[in-house]
Amino acid sequence: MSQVTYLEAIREGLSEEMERDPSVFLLGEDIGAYGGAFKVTAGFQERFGQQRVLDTPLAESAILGVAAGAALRGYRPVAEMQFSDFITSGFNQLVNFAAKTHYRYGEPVPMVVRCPTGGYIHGGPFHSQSTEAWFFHTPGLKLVAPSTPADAKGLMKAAIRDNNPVLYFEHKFLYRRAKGEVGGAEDVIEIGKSHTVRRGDAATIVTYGATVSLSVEAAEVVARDGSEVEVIDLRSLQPFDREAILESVQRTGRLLIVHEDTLTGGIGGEIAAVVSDQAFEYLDAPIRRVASLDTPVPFAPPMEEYFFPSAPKIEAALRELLAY
Amino acid sequence: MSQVTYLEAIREGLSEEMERDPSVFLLGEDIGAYGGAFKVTAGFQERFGQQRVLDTPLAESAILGVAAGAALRGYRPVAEMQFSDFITSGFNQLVNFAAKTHYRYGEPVPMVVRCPTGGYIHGGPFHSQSTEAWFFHTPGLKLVAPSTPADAKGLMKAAIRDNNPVLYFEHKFLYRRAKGEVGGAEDVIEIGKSHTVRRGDAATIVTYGATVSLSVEAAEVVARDGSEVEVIDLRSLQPFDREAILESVQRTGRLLIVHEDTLTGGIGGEIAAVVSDQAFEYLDAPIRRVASLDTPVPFAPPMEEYFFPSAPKIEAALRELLAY
Amino acid sequence: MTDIHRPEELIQIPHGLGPEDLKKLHYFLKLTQGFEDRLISLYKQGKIVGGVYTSRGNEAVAVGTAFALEARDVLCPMHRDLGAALVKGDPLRELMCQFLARGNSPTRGKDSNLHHGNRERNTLGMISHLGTMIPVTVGAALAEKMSGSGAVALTYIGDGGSSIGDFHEGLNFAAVQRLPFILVIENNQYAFSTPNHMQFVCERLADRALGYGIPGVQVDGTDVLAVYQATKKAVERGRRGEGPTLIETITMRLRGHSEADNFSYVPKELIEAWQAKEPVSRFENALLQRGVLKEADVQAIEERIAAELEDAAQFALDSPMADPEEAARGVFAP
Amino acid sequence: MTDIHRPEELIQIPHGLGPEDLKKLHYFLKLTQGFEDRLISLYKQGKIVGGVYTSRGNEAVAVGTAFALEARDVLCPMHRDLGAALVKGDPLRELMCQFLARGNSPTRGKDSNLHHGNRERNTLGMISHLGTMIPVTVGAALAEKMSGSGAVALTYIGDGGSSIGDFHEGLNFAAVQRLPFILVIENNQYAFSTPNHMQFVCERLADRALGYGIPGVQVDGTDVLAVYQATKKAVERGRRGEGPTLIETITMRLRGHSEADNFSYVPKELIEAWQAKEPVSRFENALLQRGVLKEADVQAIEERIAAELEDAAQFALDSPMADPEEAARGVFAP
Ligand SMILES: Cc1ncc(C[n+]2csc(CCOP(=O)(O)OP(=O)(O)O)c2C)c(N)n1
Ligand SMILES: Cc1ncc(C[n+]2csc(CCOP(=O)(O)OP(=O)(O)O)c2C)c(N)n1
Ligand SMILES: [Mg+2]
Ligand SMILES: [Mg+2]
Repeated sequence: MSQVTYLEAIREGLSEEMERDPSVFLLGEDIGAYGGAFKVTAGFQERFGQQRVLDTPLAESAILGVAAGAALRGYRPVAEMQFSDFITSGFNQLVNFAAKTHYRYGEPVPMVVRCPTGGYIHGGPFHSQSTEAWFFHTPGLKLVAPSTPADAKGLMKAAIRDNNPVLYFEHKFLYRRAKGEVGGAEDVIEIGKSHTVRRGDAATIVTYGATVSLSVEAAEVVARDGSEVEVIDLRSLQPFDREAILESVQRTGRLLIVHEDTLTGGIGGEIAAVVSDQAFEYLDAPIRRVASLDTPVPFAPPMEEYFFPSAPKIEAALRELLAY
Repeated sequence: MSQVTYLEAIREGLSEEMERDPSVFLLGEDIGAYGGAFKVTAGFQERFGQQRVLDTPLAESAILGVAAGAALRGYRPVAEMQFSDFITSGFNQLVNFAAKTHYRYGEPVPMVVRCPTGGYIHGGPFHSQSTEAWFFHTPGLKLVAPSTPADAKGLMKAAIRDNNPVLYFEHKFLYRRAKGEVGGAEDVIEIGKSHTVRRGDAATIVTYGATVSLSVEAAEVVARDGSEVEVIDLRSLQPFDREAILESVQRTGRLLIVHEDTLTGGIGGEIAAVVSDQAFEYLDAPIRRVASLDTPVPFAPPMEEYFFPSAPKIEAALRELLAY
Repeated sequence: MTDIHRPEELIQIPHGLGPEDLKKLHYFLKLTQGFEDRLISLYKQGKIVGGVYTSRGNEAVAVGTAFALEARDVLCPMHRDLGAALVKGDPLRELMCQFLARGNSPTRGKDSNLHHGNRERNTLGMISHLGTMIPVTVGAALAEKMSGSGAVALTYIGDGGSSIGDFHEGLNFAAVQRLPFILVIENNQYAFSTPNHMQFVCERLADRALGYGIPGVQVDGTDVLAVYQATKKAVERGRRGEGPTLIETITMRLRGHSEADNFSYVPKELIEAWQAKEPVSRFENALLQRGVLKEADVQAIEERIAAELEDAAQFALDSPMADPEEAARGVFAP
Repeated sequence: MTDIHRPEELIQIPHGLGPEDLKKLHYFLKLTQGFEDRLISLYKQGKIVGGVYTSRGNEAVAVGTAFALEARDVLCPMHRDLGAALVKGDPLRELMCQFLARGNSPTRGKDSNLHHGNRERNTLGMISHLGTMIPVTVGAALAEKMSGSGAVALTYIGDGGSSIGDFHEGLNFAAVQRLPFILVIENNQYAFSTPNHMQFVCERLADRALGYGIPGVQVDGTDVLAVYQATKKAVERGRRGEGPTLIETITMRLRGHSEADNFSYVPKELIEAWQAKEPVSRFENALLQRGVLKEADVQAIEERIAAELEDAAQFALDSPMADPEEAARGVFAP
């Protein structure tokens, strides 16, 4: 198979599903003729027509509410947020309507919300945010966050085929930097299953998104000194793969959670809580977390670098954990 | 001092601060002539005039944005959400404007958002939600959640006098049920300080809001069998009192976190993570949590009861924890 | 629109509506009223948990709009639109179970009031957050347009709800996409305790249509036939693919916001003035005057409705609540 | 408003503006243009991190509106309103440091572009989320009304931003409270790649004012004096306590959405048609025709501006970035 970028993988996932299922359609700002702010849907309107690649007014609440309404009526909309930051302008539609409808009266709302997420791109406070934790805490929503082209494609298929609202966090930093092979038309990656990208028994790193490669990088540096660290890429955040995390920690006895999102109230807290409850006897050291500072995302590069997790920061935390 | 209800205590806190500081004003839906859906501001408009007790159109984003704008211009607005559930309709104003402005250009946004919160009142999915965790994860916001009349009054004063956006979670179930003495005009309760409502060395319960009394109830039942359980009422959620929690857990070696909010991604996860990191050596048992189910809040009483934490559920978890 | 101060004014019977239609409309108006009488008494007996919001004053809007729809059309009733749910075919037993939060209700007791939807009946289930259902119903209209079903989608918003952002985003989206969407404003003078002059200062909410490039009409919300006609016109426009319509219905909320509200903030004279145009009796009198109905018919209808409601209420009261464990089920679709 | 297809049409000089005022306006228009030329070249040299959004085509709107305000008035410039920030008194060095994210910028490098505010200058700092600043600026107007300062508050929104809920909620709130608030729509035909016909289908965005019961005017956004006059009128209305005004300015975005956008989606003919009305040269020519300025004056002004910008750019380039640790500070006010 040929190497494609993470962005091309998303595009493949979208187009193959649109070919397969006529009920799938896209809506969002500037996604049609322009192909989207990041060109993910470039060429889609020519190929699938204006009706299935709908350019919308600048109105996130309308985009998300319209998607939910169309989903209730049998379609499978994929709504694009131009940046995941802007999802806050339509927040209510997701957390109160889309998330609660099946529970309330048993009808499915199969919709996908594409959220170009994260930083490391000098985007500043309003174009770099990680917005997953708000939705992680909202029962009724599923969340995926691929870190490789293969997962990006396979999870897009899973998200579109799922009968629930799925937030798809595609990382802007990875769009053109992550490259790799991808699966075929029916290679669907099950939502809820993690991927162990590195094996080891000295400690476990649980992470997702852009910090997966940074974690592997740190693990490899540490490996030179003989400690093999396991790195688990969650891929799915809601539901997340408790079994894989617990199995690994029971082997390693040490857990480091790494995420790009800010520390306090982030997903790492929940993972730490689950492990300290269910793998208590196996822990040989405190559970540690590496995450962003509890501040907005600063703009200037030196501050941005100081704000986000980095391989050296992860390495330092790992060494401390291993030395404990 | 005389006994007042939790609701009267909130009213006292508001009126005394309005007397003290002319820059304080209130805005919200039906808060004027009607006195608010829960009558918290009954009589305020007659007393302070229409300008300082502003009835607004039905528009949460406008209410919150207007409050932030007035705060930037030197006022101290107290905005009322008719139910904390409706804060989602103005979510963006809080998390992106109010929360990030001081960090961005150094000007304070002193505003209070009153959030009548929580369940146990047969309110169903849209009038019973606990919405604090979303904001707990948003740097730049402070959160308080009083459980007694004294705290309700003292924290209202602290919230109004604070130079930052403060979300004030007033529990609907406690409005007329919680009674007690309250402090005077200058009894301000520092934001960030917890209150240990029950002393004990067998285990620590960390909780807040409506589950404080349920936790004490459970602790007292357990005490009959000789185990004295410490109960810490956080009162402030952001910042929360790490020192008090760690000091207690270091003594008791056992931690049970109790909150009414749904389990996954709730504030309890963060507390568990902090303790398992910083008090690891002191833990004699896994950290346990009692919280609501990971579902929307069901309406019918039998399901509602099954959904929310209760004294018996807390007692059962405590006994398991003590027996560990 | 008709002058609200001329209640004696006769209701005009539009072409295309035969006596049977008129009797149906009358039946649904009476049924709405009777159902809510029953709800109020159940509420007073403490048999209903949570709040009861009646549609007193809004019956003609709910019934008249829904009556202009076909089965294939999508409808999202809001909290004053029991009559619309009835016209659209929600069975009385189901509705009664829903209000009593029974385990066999459409929401299995997980939600209450009119918060349920049904794919077969082409209804959408509202949430409490006002405005939310406008974009959602616009989405349904988009689906009907894409599928070429020829169906339209209709929902409601109050004078109060008209202030929220989703009103603007939803209407504009529907207008730009020329969707078969109808938004009915139920202007009943108050939003909870908030009078219109504190909610908006434009002359007519219908004028907001101009800002979206769509037709905006104002109609007497106490005249079920006027409401029906205005809606019918909007439906036909939608079916022709000409886009959405905004209909502002003018009426008065004749009871409290909920049964817990004594609405002492509403001037008594105002209530009295509007009582003269109480929509159900107004239509009934018109039909009696025109001889479409006789006193005896009215009595017969009332007896029929009483029996139907008795059956529904008993059925609901005899129905069990859901198992507590049901609370943990159904968050996600399989 | 003036017909955009008659660029030759003469600009009318309103009463109350003397030659000095006209020269000031001309200076600020040229300064805006010069500043952005500088930004573009710094961007091309890779000296600017993040995106650069110029106001090409919007200069007259930014400058003309801000010029109608007094120092006490509150202004919230948006992303096409560099000219407004300049008129309101933001020093060139400060602005240049802000665009270059230096540690001594108003946001200490924590944010960029025009995302800064200043209490002394009565400016509010925008966020990226469009619409958000409308309710916020309405809140500032409420504060001025409460304090009786007599000041007004003004902000902007684009043709695209006009579709978002906060546009509706903010304007309605201001109208109901009769606040001294002015909302200026910068209708420059495109929202990023989205043309107006896919954003709204009403004839004039200014007509939305009717739905709020406030005046709505449309003005040629390429004519700085027309913009000034319309704003002046709205300011006076606000000071008299008569409430808000909606002003729709019609112009054209003459460059890409950002410098990263080649705007190939815009028909070349459209750009050319509007180039004939390019706001800065249009005003300059008018002043030359009327003899308010001579060619020599223009040259002198250009030299002065070049020097000022050179100083500002050098100052900014020589200014250090903030310490990384600064990232951890200032989340909360003391
Ligand atoms: C977004 C939102 N804010 C507040 C509320 C609380 N609330 C419920 S009904 C109501 C008044 C609604 O008035 P209106 O829209 O005129 O409808 P009516 O009840 O008069 O028919 C309010 C404020 C809500 N349901 N949703
Ligand atoms: C709520 C929100 N959604 C999306 C965006 C992304 N975005 C930034 S500028 C822009 C286009 C704005 O167009 P317009 O309002 O017409 O202003 P212009 O740039 O044309 O002056 C978009 C979609 C945003 N900033 N805010
Ligand atoms: Mg109303
Ligand atoms: Mg534009």
